[in-house]
Amino acid sequence: MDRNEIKQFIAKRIGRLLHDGDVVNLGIGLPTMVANYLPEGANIFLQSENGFIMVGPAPLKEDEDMRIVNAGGQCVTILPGGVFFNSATSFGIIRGGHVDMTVLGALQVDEKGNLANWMIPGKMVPGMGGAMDLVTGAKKVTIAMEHTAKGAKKILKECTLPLTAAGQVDYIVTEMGFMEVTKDGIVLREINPEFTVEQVQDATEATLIIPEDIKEMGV
Amino acid sequence: MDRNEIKQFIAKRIGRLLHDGDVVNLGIGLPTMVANYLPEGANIFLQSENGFIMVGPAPLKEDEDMRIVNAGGQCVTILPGGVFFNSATSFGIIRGGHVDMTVLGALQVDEKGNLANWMIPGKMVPGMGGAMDLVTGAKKVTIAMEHTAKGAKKILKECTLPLTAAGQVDYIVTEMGFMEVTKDGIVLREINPEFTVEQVQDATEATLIIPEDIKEMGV
Amino acid sequence: MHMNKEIDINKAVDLIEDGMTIMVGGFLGCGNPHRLIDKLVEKGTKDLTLICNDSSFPDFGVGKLIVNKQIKKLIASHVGTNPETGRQMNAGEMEVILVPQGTLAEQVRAGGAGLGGFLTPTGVGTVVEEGKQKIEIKGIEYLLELPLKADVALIAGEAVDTYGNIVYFGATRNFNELMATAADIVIVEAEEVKQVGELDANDVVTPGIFVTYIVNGGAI
Amino acid sequence: MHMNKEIDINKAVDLIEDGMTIMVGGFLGCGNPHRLIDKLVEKGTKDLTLICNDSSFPDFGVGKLIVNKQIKKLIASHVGTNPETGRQMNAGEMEVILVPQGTLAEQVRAGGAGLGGFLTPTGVGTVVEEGKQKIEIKGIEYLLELPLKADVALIAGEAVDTYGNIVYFGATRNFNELMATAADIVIVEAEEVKQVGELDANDVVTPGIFVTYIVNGGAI
Repeated sequence: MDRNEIKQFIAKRIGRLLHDGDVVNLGIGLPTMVANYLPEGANIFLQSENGFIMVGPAPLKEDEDMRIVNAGGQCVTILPGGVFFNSATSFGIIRGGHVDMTVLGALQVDEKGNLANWMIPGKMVPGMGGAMDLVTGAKKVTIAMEHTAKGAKKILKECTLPLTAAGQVDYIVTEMGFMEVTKDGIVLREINPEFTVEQVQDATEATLIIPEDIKEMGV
Repeated sequence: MDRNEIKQFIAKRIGRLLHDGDVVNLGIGLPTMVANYLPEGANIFLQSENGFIMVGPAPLKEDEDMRIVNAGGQCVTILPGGVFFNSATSFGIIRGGHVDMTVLGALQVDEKGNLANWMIPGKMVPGMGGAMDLVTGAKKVTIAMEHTAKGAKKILKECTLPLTAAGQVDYIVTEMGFMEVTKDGIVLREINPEFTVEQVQDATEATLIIPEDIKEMGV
Repeated sequence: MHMNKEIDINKAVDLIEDGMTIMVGGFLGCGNPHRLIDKLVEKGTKDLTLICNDSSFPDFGVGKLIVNKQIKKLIASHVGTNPETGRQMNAGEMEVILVPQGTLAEQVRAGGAGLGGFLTPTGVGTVVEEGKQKIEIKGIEYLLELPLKADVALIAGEAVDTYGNIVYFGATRNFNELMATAADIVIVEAEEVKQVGELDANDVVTPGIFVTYIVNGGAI
Repeated sequence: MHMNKEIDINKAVDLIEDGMTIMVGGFLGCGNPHRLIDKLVEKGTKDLTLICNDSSFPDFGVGKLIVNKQIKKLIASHVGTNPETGRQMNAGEMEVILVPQGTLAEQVRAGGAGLGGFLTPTGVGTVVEEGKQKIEIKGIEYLLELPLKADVALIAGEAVDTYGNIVYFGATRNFNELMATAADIVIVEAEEVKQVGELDANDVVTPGIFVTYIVNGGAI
């Protein structure tokens, strides 16, 4: 798989985690691609933390309205039934547990469900934006990322970068597999048949729990 | 003065405390009558703590809309430029210092600016409603009441009833005079010429401070 | 299914079980969901904890629940307009917790917004501070007040689309907008049910994601 | 006079003095009051503390204030879209305090609503908790976050009547509604100025009592 195929593969698998009626917040980048793979016939309510619900697809160039942008600052649309609100209401929705799932990228994630995705000391300090609230408040937190970064492991025993939130991650989806963070550690629920369990473990610092009924990661 | 005249007299004096552009919350009963004596030409924004600003006069019977009531539950109107909002916003306005003056009645008020107006243990426990927030949050708190209750003194050295708020009262207006609560005690700024200073003091438990330039309480 | 939340009023009110905590929007009856309340009186569901601004009047809105002795515990800011509330309270038949109105509103909002509490100056130096943590910030004392949540919230909306987006009218909004965020099950009584897309996305006050079921009240 | 709050943009921006704390609504430039910002860049007022969700882009909205070196201290949730912010931060030329976006929104709201603070679970177990009081409520840890206020708030409104009642459009609402409650002087840049009574009392989002002055921006 090339990098684009990897991203599509990950986004597709996450799409299958969603249910009719779910309120979902998708981070920028890879997570946004999940919008292309929502379960058929299901109504998924995409929330944009800058202040609305029912994000629709990007408009045609000539229909762009700078007053309707997503959390990445890109012009989008709002679907019928969508609602605009202020940032306090938006984060009341998020922190109050009214978002069923948030999908975000990660720099590091560990077997305790800790997540680091907002800064690299001395290098990159973009700020946490809404990520800390999303990871703390959403009912389920799903990490969408490539399994390693230029060979460096990202799924660790313990994050070394400053955390975004402690113990909040539920699922990790990479091109290698679909993992669930449990109190016993990270369980490899599904594996991409292009890889062996050994290969996945070799690319992972945390010790993966391999269930007897491990499934093939279909999409 | 009969009781109605007394109330009108008090309401009129309080009307003169208001300035163009003031946001004002009037309690039920006597305080509501202040609305009839707003300074001419001034725009006073009356707030109703149940959720709107720019309370207008009662409508004709046939125009009554049960969806537009004041904090006393009576049908009123909203003036052009008025706005409806929820109770959290309403009390954000109140507690956040955006109300210039609140006018309320009192069971007791004392020389420290303490106010008791929400319960008599063992007798009457209606609840504080919005009074505690109003007295705590408004920039100026004005007490509108008859000077005594069936002969019993109400302006005390120290309140004996459960407090509505501690140290928040700014002005006390009765049929006898216009008083200001200062850190030194209660100053009788104006006196109704129908009474002597001695008579006002006799009707008051707190020791009144009588300034040299005490004025006649005009209306 | 999620997309049309309309439900029969009987089924809606049957979701409320004996002993549950309910929030009911409204202020002295204005903005009470009257049909839902009447149905709840008819059902006779009992031992309820009621969170409402007030107990209205004996024959109007939530006041009827008090008169019908369905309330075990009442959390409100004002009960003076319903003599039966005072009687039951003094007779020890019903527990009543009186809360400043602004604090009550903020507690409900905090419940819906996932806050663990908030600091308010209201009630400092009064009986309201009893049993509460006091925290001083920059020389000013505040009470730490905790959030409120409910099993079921009964909401009165003016126009409601089938997703549950709500527009309110006039002074009926009061606690409805807040309570719609703070309960596991949120039932809205709509004066008028609209199709999705009929309400302006800029004017909707309560996003439909908060609403579980809609009862079509029909125009008064 | 109180009844028509329109003022010339020069007079409005002159109210901002060197060293003041300003809040500016907007999210990556969407909902920034662009004309007020451009005028403030022109004036060159300096040593400002800026409270804004982000520092936008170098050539768009509040980002220009950073590039023009008018900001001494920035309180924001995200600065990644403006490289000049990172440069000044790393060079020690500007102090930057990064705050989770939901906490920032709530801090501004608390400032406007007279709350002494609030408890949020966001940031627990991260560097955000450094120096903050932690309070446990029912077994869950929260951070006590404090309110934010400003000397001047610069707000972008869509339709604004001469009392200052504001209606927003789309995603421009974001922090504008909150910041309009939390400053001593609130200046709103209106896309369109309306006469009193033209806006529906049920649809107005920011009551005019919060607004000090209106600058007529005219349609884009």
